[in-house]
Amino acid sequence: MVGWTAFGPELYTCFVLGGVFLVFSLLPANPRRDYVTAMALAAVGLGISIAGLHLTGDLFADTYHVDLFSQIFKIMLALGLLLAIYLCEHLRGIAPRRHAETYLLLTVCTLAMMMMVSAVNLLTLYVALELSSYSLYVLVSFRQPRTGGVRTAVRYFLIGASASAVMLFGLALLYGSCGTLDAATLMTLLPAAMGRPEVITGLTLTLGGIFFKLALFPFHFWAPDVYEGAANPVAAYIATASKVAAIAVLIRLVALGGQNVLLARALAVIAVITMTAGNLTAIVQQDLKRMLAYSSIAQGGYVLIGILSMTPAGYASTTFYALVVLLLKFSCFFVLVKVAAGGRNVAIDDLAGLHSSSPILALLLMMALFALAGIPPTIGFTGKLLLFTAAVQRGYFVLVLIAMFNVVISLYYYLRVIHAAYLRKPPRALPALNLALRDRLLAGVLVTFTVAAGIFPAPLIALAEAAVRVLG
Amino acid sequence: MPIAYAGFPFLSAILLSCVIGLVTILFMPAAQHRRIKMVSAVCSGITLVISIYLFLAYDKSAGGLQFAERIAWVPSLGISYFNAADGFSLPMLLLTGIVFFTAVLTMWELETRVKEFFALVFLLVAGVFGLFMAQDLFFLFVWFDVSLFPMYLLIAVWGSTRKEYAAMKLTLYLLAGSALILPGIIYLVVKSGLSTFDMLALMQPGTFTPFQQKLAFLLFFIGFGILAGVWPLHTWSPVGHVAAPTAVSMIHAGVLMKIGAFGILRVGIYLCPLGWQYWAPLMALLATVGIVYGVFVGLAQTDLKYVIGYSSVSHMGIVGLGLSTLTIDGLNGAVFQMFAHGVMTALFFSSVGYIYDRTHTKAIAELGGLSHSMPRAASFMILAALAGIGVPCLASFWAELMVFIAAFKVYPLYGTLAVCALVVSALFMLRVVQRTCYGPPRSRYAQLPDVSFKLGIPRIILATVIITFGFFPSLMYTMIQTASLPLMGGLPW
Amino acid sequence: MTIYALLFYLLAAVILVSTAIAVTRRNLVHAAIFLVASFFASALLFYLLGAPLLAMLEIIVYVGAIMVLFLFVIMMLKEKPASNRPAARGRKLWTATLGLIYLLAVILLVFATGPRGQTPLTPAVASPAAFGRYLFQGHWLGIEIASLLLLIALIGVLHLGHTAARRTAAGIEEEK
Amino acid sequence: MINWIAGFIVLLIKSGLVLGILLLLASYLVWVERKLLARLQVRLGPNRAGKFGLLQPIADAIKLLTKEDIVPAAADRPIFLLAPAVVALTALLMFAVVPVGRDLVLFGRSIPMVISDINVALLMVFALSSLGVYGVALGGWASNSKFALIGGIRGAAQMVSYELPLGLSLVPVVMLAHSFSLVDIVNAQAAYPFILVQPLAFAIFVISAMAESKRIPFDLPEAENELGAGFHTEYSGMRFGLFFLGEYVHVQVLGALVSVFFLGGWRGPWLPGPAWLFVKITIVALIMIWVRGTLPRLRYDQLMAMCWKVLVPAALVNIVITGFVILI
Repeated sequence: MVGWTAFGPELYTCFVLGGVFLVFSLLPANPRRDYVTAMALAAVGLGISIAGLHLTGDLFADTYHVDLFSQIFKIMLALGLLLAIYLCEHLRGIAPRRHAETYLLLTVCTLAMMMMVSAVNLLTLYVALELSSYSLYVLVSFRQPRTGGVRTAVRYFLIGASASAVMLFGLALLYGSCGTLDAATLMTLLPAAMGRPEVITGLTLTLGGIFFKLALFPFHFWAPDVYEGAANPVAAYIATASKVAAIAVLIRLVALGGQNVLLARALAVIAVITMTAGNLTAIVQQDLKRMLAYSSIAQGGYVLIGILSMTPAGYASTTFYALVVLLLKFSCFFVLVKVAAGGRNVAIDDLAGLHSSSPILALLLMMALFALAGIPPTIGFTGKLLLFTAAVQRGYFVLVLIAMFNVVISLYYYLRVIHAAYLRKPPRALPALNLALRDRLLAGVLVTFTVAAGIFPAPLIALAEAAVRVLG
Repeated sequence: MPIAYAGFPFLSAILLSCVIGLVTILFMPAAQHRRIKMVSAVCSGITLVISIYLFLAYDKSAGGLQFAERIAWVPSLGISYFNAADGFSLPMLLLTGIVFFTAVLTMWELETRVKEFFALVFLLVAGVFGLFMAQDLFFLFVWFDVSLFPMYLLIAVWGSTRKEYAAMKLTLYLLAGSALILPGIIYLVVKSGLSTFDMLALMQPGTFTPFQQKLAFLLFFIGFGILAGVWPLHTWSPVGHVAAPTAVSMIHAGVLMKIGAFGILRVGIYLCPLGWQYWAPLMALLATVGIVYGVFVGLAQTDLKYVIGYSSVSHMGIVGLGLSTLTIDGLNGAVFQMFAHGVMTALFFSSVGYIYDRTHTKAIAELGGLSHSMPRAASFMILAALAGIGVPCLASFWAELMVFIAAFKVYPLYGTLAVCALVVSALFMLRVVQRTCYGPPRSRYAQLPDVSFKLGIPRIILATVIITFGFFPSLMYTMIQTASLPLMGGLPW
Repeated sequence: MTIYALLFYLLAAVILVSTAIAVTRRNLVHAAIFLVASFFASALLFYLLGAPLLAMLEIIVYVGAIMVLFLFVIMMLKEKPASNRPAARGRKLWTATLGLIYLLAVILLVFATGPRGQTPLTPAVASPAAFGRYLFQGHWLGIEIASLLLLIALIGVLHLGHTAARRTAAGIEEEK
Repeated sequence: MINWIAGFIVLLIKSGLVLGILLLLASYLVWVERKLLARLQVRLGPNRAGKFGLLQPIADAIKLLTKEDIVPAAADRPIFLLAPAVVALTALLMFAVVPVGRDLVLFGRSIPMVISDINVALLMVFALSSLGVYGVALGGWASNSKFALIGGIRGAAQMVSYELPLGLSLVPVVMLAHSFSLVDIVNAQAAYPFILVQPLAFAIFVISAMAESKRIPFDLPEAENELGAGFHTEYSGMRFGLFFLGEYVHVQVLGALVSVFFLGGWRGPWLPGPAWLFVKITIVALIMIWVRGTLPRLRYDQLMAMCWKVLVPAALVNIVITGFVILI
């Protein structure tokens, strides 16, 4: 059956990955076995997702749409899962007997996100969103010491629950005024109906649930606490794959409304507040993960700029930027996990002397941060250029100016990190970090890719443009 | 504008030479200082040789863009790798080659983190070269940022006085500049409706409305102006000069600040001539204030490097004044001044750097009588100071002369003020020279070695260049003329 | 006003009032009971709108299961006498502002949309079979996802419960 | 309009009849239980009031009604007063959907022999039975006494847990009958009662139903050896009577439900419908009394383990098998 082939990556993730770890979680704990299996299976999963790039089809009574757009995001998600699992090698923040469950939850979360990017019925989308959120709540609560993890998870859950309540209310309004939650039908109905207040309120509130995932104002408060309170690989996963999925959904939802000025204005306001608040607060952070969290918030603001252009170019640039966020945030967390002794959190000052203890990590960190700040010739710059070009094409020149000044602010705290890594003397001489060859290799690949994709972005851009063409 | 495509990609060869140097150094063991320096010298030498060759090989009678090379890069966005050189960029390329080569030689004695130092310098210079030859806005901006970022580490790691503060301030200031330039570029590209970053295509008259030109020019003027040290956005510059290690100061003051002025010229003036015309009075005002301010603040300084730093502000003011006159003479003078000031200031910093390395002080009050203990070092410094004053038969004399002639025609008041300020600057430069090089010899400096032959090479090269172009200004003048005449002739007013 | 409209507004009023009482009670059990009343009225509202199945499910799931568990927990925790200290003023202000904004928005929405929504919801008596067919044919992916969601929630609850059990055990040992 | 009024009158009559019979039966069920238990324990049981003690229920009622109604000082008064009513009310209301016989034709008008035939009747039974929890839990809590509270908590946990197998065991029945309506379910058993095809579901249902009714061996909420009288320790007079009444009405309702779901309801040869139903209810009730007299009380963890580890999985397996068979 053709239909089931199109569902291949999800089926694999669900039954093979999920099934194996469901079984493992019932067996006695064996972290090594779990890690190796997870790596192998996730790598195969990535392969399957890549193989499924050109699948298309409508499944499940047209609530599920497989197209190039969704498949590209699924590849990114599979990659995010693989990378997040890669970081779990020692996984000291989580008790050994929870490791299998950790992989299970990561897998289920990825599965949920894959469904999010393909779901074209808003109800399915909502349930998938909830599934991914709940997996993350539980993952966050696994962090040791238990009390800390649980407290963070509860806080995360409370904000998440209110965001999803807001989203549900929005969905109710949309359904009430349009009589359907099917994306294709909404696409024909909404542009004409966008003048009606209940419709625009409904769409905005619906977006609220995504704002939570992407940590945009006013649902951004959770990010720093959760990043800080979650185990490092989990935080990495939240910062990478989770964002990618949220971006995909946001694109799909906003694309529903056609080109609506009112909505664009609302998004513009949110973008400005989000990035300014994120960047300004990041300056005073001492904990690296908190800083990364605020920087993620700010990145969310930039993402919004691309989306609110509401043009194919804007969506394409956002798609491109999703990859940028995925790779760069992962690079930062990769360094963080390797530096963090015993799986604890890392203060910016702890990076002192990184330059001498591990030059390759220091280089990776610097490249990632410069790229996040949008310095050429990195992939981050290309991403920002695309975003801003799309926005200026629609006349949001002032917004771009504000965003650029935010970039300058962000550079200040990125430089603080680089300063710590390259210039600060450690309080006592640090032993050289013994990185495995594969770690060094990965770091090298990441650095190379960051620069190379910045210099030769054409194929990636072409892919992103092809992806959004199917949005219609 | 006529374009002559190159048979051999000389311009890319310059960049490639930098990249090869960078990569080679990155893969060399950090302990092999001497080899790293050798590689640096060879690669920078190649860039110098190519840039000299290009300067001589440029067909002045044909004019226009020559040695062009072009590859489509991201076709969907209209980005192409497009390099070419004209009468404005060739002097800059030559300048960069000279300063780069001499800076590498000047740092021959460096011992700390040698590998990273030269790697970063190569990265920086690659950006500078790239910017001077880029004809595509995208690449121009990329090179612009590439040339800025190594500065942070270069100053923060190898610098001296308040280095971390200076590095952070410099980086943030310059990045704030690029925060204006990038939106400006995007704005122009989008508004042109051509969806191309190709400057030649965007340059066509009538592409932009007057309002668009005014807005974009303002963005470029401020954005690049920060880097060019335009008053009141110059404050990063003296601090940065002082904190930076010698070679970086040389590159920084000698080349990097020129990027700013060159950016205003290449992007602002070429693409937004109406904006240039509109904002010229403001440019003139700021430039004059900069000249006067630089001189008087320089008077009050007690630190040798601060003196040069503020004199740089003043000299870059002259460039700005030249650009703001909207005349051929002004343009010629401005570009000539960029070249002359680059070489002169590089010499100045390298001699001061030598003195600092030996005496471990930059305070004017603590120095004195150096001409007794190290006569060669003192003479390089005196030559640089004289060039800075604008003594005839040295390169900067001609540059300043042309600018002032043009300024007197267009802005008599500003011109007068600037000339008066220059007279004052002559006084204070001479005072500095007198305090440091003459006077009673200090016993504690008596035993210090003079500039050795090896360390003297870069300084001799710089001095030679200053004197050569002082005696034969037409070498430079005719070159610049090939670009400034068509520019002024093709303008819409 | 038809009798249905009358009943509708009556039930709506009951829901509003009982929910309002529920959120203002300091006694948690009382709050829970008023919430139960609110659910009850919602169920009746469903019934009124022609969805008896939903009405029953609302009672079984919300009243019969969820609220009982709430009550169970409240009773187990032996609810401490609520302190009479008023909440921090900042928090009060914040909450009040949000509430006011919401209220204003809703009022605006009500007046802006007019008495009837543009898409008339045709009242239909949905038989359980029809409802089931609609749900499981049109939305079965969503249901599968929801079942996964429950699995995940179960893992989370087990984890949390385990934590609590361990802590109590440790506490008892410490006391010894 | 006439139609409507007539229907309303018929409804009132039906409700009144059912209510009266139920209450009467409840009181005599108490008598039967006391007599039967006594016999099982080789005693006589009540035998002073009237012949064979037949007037004992009336004496008890008078006693309860005239006793002082004590509300403990520390009790939560409104809830304390409300709780017994909830128990009795939910038990009584469940009977509203139980069909007692074939449609009656009176004056050319067909009168269904059920108070209310709604298409989600089965769910309504569950809804009401889940509401019954509140009576127990709140009664226990509102008394503000340790024993009552423990009883209430036990009751809540037990009833919520056993609702699950109770509901799951009925899924096959619904699958077979294609309807939630009890009338339809009874009609579906015209050929044969479901007990023949669903013996496992029957067993699960009966066990869970007994647990729902909190009777021995599942009477932990009121285990007198440990808790005094559990959740109704503090109740006296008619409020206690309401709990008491609720329990016995519940027994009858369960008997009715067992017969409706598995024993063919009012269907049966020779006798009229209501009589068959009465017989079946009586048999179930007698069995429950018999069990009470025979089995010891479970431990609490055994109670829970049986629910979650035995009954629920068994019921799920049963559903799967039934579905499989139906599909084939």
